[in-house]
Amino acid sequence: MIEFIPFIAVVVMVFIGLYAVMFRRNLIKIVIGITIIESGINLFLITLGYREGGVAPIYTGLPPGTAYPEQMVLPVPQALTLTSIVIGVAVLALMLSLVMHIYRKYGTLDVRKIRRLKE
Amino acid sequence: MTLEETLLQHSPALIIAIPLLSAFLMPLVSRIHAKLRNVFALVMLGLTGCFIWLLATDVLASGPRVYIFGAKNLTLPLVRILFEVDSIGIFMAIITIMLAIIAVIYSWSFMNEQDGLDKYYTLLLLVVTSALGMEFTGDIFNFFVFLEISCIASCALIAFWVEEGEALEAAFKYIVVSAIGALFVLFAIGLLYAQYDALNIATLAQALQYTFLDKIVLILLLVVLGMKAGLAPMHMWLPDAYGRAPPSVTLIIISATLASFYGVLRVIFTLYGNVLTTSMRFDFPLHVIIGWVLIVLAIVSILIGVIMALIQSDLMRLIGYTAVAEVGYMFLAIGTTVAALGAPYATVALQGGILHLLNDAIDIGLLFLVAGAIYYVTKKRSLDDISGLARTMKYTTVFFIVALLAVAGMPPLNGFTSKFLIYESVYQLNPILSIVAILCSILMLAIFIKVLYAAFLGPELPALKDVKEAPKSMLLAMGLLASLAILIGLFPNLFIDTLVKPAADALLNHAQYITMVIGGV
Amino acid sequence: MTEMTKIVKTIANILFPFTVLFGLYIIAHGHLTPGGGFQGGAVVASGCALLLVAYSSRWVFKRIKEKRLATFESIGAIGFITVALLGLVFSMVFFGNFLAGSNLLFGTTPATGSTLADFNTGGVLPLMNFAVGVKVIAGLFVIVLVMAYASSVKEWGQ
Amino acid sequence: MNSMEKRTIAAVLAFSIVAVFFFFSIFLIHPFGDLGQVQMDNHIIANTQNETGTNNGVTAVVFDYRGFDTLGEATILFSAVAGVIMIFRRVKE
Repeated sequence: MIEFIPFIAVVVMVFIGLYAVMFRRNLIKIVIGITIIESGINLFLITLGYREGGVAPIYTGLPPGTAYPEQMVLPVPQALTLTSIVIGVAVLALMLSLVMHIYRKYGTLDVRKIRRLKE
Repeated sequence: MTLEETLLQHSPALIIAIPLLSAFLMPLVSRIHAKLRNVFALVMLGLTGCFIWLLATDVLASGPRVYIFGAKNLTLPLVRILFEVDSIGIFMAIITIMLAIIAVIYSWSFMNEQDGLDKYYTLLLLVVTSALGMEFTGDIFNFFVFLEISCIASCALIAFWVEEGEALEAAFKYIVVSAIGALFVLFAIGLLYAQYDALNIATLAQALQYTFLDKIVLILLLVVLGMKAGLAPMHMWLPDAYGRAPPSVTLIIISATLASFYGVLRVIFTLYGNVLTTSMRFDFPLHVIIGWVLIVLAIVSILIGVIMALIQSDLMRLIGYTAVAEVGYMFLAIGTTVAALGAPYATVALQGGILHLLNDAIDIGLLFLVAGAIYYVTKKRSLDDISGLARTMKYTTVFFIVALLAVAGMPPLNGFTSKFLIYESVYQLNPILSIVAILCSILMLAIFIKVLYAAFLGPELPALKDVKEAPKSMLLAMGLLASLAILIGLFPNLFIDTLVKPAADALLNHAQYITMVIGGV
Repeated sequence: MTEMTKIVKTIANILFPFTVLFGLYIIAHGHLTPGGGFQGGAVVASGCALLLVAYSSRWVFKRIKEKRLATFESIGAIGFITVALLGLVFSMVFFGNFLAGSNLLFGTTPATGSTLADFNTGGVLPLMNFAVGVKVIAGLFVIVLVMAYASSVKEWGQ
Repeated sequence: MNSMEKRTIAAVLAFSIVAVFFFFSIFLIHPFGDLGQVQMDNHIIANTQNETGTNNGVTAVVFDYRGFDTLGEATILFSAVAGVIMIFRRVKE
């Protein structure tokens, strides 16, 4: 069980985010929920690349006697996470600017009062 | 090596690089002169189209091409990103670039009076780039990156008319749905990476063991990509987004939607191609389960699309719901193919589905352009406020009649050919499904006849007395799509033999896709 | 956003150069130590956001327009794709690392295993880091600036 | 109110389905720190220095091995900036 704790943290974060997106009625809270899901997924990716007792895959000032590749963590998940973080920033910026406009238009952030589109 | 060979060899990279570079250059170009950006966008898309033409002639003649980024030769294990262009990819690219060029021609007059046009053209080129990238890429994480580009750029374009609250709501709905969907795709990619330590689609397809995790990955990918393609029950964003975006943008978003549909095809036929015939519990092979699930959802989409279209009074939303129904027809064809994998009519269904993809782009696109022309001259969206336009807008009326006959599947237009192929093959699987599909198609005809009477025929409203015909560039864009619809309707075999059959074969022959990468070392 | 007090302004004045310097250091050493164009760009942009908070967004907006920042961002993006296209010209493949091992600019190949930091390595990677750094600084700053300025305009509820 | 209740029920249903999926999937991944297949990453770690001439494995992946993804990433930021400026284009004094 102990070796799955990081994955459980991932699942908990995704759940919290999904809960916020599905059951909260405030637009800002929905945006925060999406950000929490995204952090959970980033944690998931970075968790996949960890190797027991590994160091960062950087050769500058590597501790002498480190055997590579056996004692280095995987670089690809870190690169994927980096990409994912930047994507998250972009999505967040766009969502928040839409929320600002919606607030100016309707004067509220409540989903129930905004929904003018017919289903 | 001659110049032509060099260009051909690098064309997969250049097809992405040219629209991307022109998108980056657009803020600088639009500072020079306002009209220059239209010309610039058109020229660059035309150049991209030339490269796609060059690549298409080669791919259709001599099989898929692989392009590796950053290295000349393939080495195992595959650490670099690569593009793998086969017949279905190039078929999708042709549709994308065609819609993009027509959208830019249409925007010439349609967007003339708007501000913020440099950003508009930038984002438009970015959506085109992302759709092309999704269609060419052979790397699953790269696919995700392009999916995100298309999501963000389309969302900003949907909110182009920021003064309208509905446009903002549609954009917000779209980005929430797409962002969560994209995160699930990322989770699925993480699961695949954790098991096989690879991100290349061909490598993954070969290594796939069909474990429990792979089942979850399949479900996540199909749900998200099906949602992005507009399949019920997660189609809610589609009528809003289509109906509230400027119609030229809608044309581009259609191409992004079709790229997601292509993603569904790629996941089912290539990524899970090796394990499709694996039996799950109780002797149900995987392909039967996927096939029937897709068929049921497709029928639901068709019914929802047609029934909701029946009660709409907003013209663009009405067309949006029709688009949901058309997506349903495509999924019906794909579901039939997968469910009856191996039977002779499965190939016919796939060909019908792929041809319907092209026809859907043309017909729905033409309908939106006509609706946009009406909005441009009258500034009204509701069908109650427009009447008797046929007197003043003669060409637009003709184009609308072409589009309505095509979308309802009437001969001799393009919709007839593909829908006939779909009905024929679905009938062999289950006659009831085919009858439902035909009935819904007839209902669609009735809906658009109603629109024809309401908007174009009928008494002339005093408020619309000084309405003029749409400007020339809009007529040219609509004319191009209408002539394509007629051309495909009159000579369907020409298109089926040269484009659709190779595309269907490339999808069914997933072993070739894998050996092009793994075997080519 | 309204202007902050003199204390905040003074501290922001002191901190701003150090933040920018640290960000530029992270960008420049991206190929040697943890960091790179995105991370360093984010640090510099956060320094700019500090100015935005201390002085009002109007104050910043009067001095630098979002159009100019957007142009800078475009230039960064064009620089990135140009380096990739130069790979197409010089090593016959898009994204080719044509400088690595060439003994020209950034062309030294480091010894395998644990080495000291040699700035002159990495091929095109430092160039790409620099282009991305310019892009991210301008991009993030313009997002924050535009949103802050919009919320300071009267009709937006302030 | 009826449509609101329906919406809530659908949300609960979707939430629980997703929850079940995520919960089952995490226990089937390899345990934390104990990797399964690593051929691609080992290749990258072993060849970073002589192929890309850089000491930093992550930068090598970001800008060289998967440089095209980074171009896409830069494009995403670019499109977000373009979108934000476009959405706020009407903001005047």
